[in-house]
Amino acid sequence: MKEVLVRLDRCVGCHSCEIACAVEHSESKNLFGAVTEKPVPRKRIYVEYSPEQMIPVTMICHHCEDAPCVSVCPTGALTQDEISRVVTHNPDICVGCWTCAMVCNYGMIGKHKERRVAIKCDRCPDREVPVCVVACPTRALAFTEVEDFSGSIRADAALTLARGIVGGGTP
Amino acid sequence: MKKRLLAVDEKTCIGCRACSAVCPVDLIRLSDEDGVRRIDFPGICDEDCQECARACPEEAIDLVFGEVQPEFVLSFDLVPCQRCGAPFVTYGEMDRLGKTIPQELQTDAFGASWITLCPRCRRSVERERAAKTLLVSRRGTRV
Amino acid sequence: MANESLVPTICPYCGVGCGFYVALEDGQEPRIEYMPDHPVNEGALCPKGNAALEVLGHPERLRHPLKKTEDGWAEISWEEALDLVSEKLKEALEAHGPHTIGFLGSAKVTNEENYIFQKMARLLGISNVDNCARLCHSPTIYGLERAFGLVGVTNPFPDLANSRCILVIGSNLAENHPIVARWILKAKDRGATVIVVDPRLTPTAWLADQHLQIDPGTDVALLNGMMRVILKEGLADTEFVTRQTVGFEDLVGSLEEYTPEKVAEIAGVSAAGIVKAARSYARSPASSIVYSMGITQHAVGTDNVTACANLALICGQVGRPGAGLYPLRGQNNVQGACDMGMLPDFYPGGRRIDDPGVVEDVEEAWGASHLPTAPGLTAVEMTEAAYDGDLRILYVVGEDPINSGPNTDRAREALERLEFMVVQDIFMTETAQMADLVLPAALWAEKEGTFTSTERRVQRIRRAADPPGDAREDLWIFSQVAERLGLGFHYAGPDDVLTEINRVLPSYGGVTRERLASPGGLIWPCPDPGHPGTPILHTEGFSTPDGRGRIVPVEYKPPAEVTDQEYPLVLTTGRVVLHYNAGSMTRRSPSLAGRVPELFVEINPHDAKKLEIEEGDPVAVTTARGRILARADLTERVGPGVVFLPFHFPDTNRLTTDVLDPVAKIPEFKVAACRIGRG
Amino acid sequence: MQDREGMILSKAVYADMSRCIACHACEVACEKAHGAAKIFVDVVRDRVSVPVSCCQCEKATCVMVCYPGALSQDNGSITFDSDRCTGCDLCVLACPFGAVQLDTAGVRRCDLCPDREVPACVVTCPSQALIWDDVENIAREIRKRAAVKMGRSLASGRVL
Repeated sequence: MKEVLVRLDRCVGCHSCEIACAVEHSESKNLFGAVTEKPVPRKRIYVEYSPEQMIPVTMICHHCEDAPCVSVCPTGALTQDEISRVVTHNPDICVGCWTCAMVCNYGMIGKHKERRVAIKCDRCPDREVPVCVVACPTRALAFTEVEDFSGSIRADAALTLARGIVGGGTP
Repeated sequence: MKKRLLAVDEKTCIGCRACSAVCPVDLIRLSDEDGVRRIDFPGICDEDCQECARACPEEAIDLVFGEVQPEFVLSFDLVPCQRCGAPFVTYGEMDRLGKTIPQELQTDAFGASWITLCPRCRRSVERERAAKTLLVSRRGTRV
Repeated sequence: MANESLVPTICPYCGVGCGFYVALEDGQEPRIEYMPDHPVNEGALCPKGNAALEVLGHPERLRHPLKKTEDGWAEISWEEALDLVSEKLKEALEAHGPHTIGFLGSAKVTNEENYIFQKMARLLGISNVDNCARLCHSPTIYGLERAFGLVGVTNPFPDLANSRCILVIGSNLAENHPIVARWILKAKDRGATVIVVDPRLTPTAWLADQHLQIDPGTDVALLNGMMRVILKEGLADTEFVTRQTVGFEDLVGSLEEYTPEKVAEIAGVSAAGIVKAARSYARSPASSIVYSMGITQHAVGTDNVTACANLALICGQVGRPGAGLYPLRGQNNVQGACDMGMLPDFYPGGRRIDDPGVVEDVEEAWGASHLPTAPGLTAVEMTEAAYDGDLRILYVVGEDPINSGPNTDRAREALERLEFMVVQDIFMTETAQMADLVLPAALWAEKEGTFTSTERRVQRIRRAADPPGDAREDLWIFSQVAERLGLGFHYAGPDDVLTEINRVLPSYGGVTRERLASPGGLIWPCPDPGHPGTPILHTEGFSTPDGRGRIVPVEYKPPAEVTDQEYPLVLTTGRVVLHYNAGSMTRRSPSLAGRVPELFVEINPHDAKKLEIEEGDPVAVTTARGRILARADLTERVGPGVVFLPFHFPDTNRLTTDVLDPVAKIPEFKVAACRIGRG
Repeated sequence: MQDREGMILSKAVYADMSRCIACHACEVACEKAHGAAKIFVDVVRDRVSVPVSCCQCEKATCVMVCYPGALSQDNGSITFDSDRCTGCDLCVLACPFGAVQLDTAGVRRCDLCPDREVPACVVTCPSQALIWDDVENIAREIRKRAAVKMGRSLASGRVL
């Protein structure tokens, strides 16, 4: 199963993913239309900044296995697809108790301010590749199998090591 | 000799606590014992009030003038909690809740219905589910 | 709110010293208002703090002096009661000498009251003075005195947030000092590693990155094992060791056999866990050790404390922000009671009684002569002496030795042999029941004075209510007794006493009433009125004569009582968050007692299955000293082979052993061999 | 209270379970302030403590069933008018979390301590496990903490 995975070392904090996400979830589906829309389109991906290491950190919904947000939802507004593991939210039966937001370790449950219901990543059901991944200019976001992802990290690490040897220094 | 009396429609009464809770002189008494709720209504009511009739969600109570009647009791079987088995709600109340709260809000993503659990079990279930991730991470700390 | 006044005060329960206000409103019950600008608790309070006012005006409060007669308790006048106390003291002094009298002070009354009480004793030549610190932190007194030259928490609680590694050993602070958990969590927010060493899976262990679930009584082995790892891996702070300590070479030799594998076998934890914990502690830029009665209440209590100090010393983890040693004291004024000299071997200011220079100083300060120059009996020894008939009179203030001491059946027998016992308290405790005379005292909210929290923080309490009936402040009672004994105490009130304390105790020199007005008070040493106080100790070397810390090697010794076929389980004791010590206050607070109403015993489900015990069953717990009944609580909080009893209910200490630590004379409350059967 | 965009914030008392130490201080503080506790702390499998209290649901089921109109909701915030309450028990049975209680004094439900700036349970919580804020702010805080943690692992672990 393909996942959205983050290469933190590649993220430059440009916020492209956030904008693309909000536009994708707007009525007009284009940036110029989206900014004037009411309700204001909301993003479901967040670029945070970690002051400790002074780096941007892209926070995405991991669509966890046996997702805690799904299991605490008393009304079944959050459901998880058994095969793809994608967690989706049905705003019509959300009572806004915010229990899901409290159990999410990554803070990925947002609030639709006008409707006062939860809002979260749906992994772009209309697209083959989620829009945040498409929008990322530095390939910090990848839509890939976990194994392939690790492989790409290994390859990069090997390259760095090799450069160190060729350059005569330690990596 | 005509007196003011309570006329209660047994068919519409759901056995909730409203009338007994609002009666200013405690003439209507309610008890839950052995899985049965008993509501004791008085034979006469001389009080100049309409509280019970006004409070009744089903408008099952009327205050009428009539011949003195003996006290009477309405009994309701209580529904047991699906988890702990403790009786906690009358079938009438359950019915009213089921109709008032939209059907789709009554079950979670796995089809379990919180409405059939007693309040204490609802808290326990919610706790267990909320604690899940932390339980896993704390298991790993022991060496 | 109209006509509301807020009286700032300090919580009367544990030693953390949280501040809050007593809100007084016309025609209303006094209630608690939070104090967000207090530096330690930031407004927060644990459940006991929230319920602190429930004992105020409690119907069972003692209201009149009571004398035991053949027909039961008789209410008598203060005049009569005070005359009786002084006559009995005079008689015994003349007929048998001061060594037949014991004074048991209280870690719950103010500094001023403890000061006056011990001064009265010493002026009468009595050196048998002690307080309940004996039963909780006496090993800290002897251990840290030797290691650092000064007894007390080295850093303030808010400084815990600066630690990068916190080793909590033998302390269930989340339940017993919940506010300390606040600061540990703040450290965790900043990336600190938390290691908890405890035989039980306590709420404190929930906060741990690493929980070492050791077998009760194996702390020295574990700490030695950690030190060996640190030395072998070159993680010791050699620069600090050479500059600031003595005794390092002896330690190196003594650790050789404490290999991780051997320690793992002794303590019942993994060798890898020991190595990991040692590395975390030694490598972090600032590490703290937090310990409590799990370390001290052992026959090797002083060794345990010394091992903790050794670990801190070899890693140089003391005397800096975020690096310190926190012995968490259990009672609101236990630090103060010890500072004031309510100990058999120390004069006020932690100065040894057998040092002729000290005695001279005190004699000069008090204008007295012939003060005791030799240590008297400790609390548990006083009970022993009473048993043997050597102690005739006991004056007990705010203590319940029958419930809080070990092996209480024997203690009860001992106290019965006393000629005369006077108990001064707020409730009719089990001990008071046995007294000849009971004096009703005012509690903390009904008087003025100062408490010294475990941080060495001196804070003021203020009067917010009147004592019930004839109950009076302890200070007034002591002064009246002293007056009758011709000691000439003419103190107008607590402020007068504090002025004398400022003069007599060097470290309290600048702790004046005026300076204690703001929340947070002052942290001693504070030698003069211009001194800001000393939140962090040992920044410029230690308080020993040569300024160097003492590293003293200690060897692991198994607990005094080991399991056998008759008593196959290890019994350990401790507290629960909703109760406090012997429970005379919390068992009378409805909102606390309602949540934990009765004695329970924690048993591992694995053991319970073998014993065919089910949740909630009444079971009998038996040790060589007695048999009690408790409700079974099947839980994984205790490991297999270990059972736990809280000591807030009268029965628990009927089971504990009275084997003492040879130095500190603390009983081994934390380990006993027991068996469990159906009740 | 409103946020920058003029949206009404819905503050409620939320719990960070990872900080809760099962001390019951919130229960006792609530009991002292209201006569009976409206927050319930209990331990799950000896390892995690979870406080349960009213979530102030945005579309609350307790309000749906309250026929005399004692409970009402406007823009998310719930108000309770005890004069209208009949004590029928239906709101207790309608709460998915079992956070509403009924006793002799009437319905017991968190009123967020209207006389105080911050609810008593939140002020008193020793371990700062209870939070009084809008969910958006809390989620942001959780994200920030998680980001720092991820940053730490990146800084410590990788050759990249």
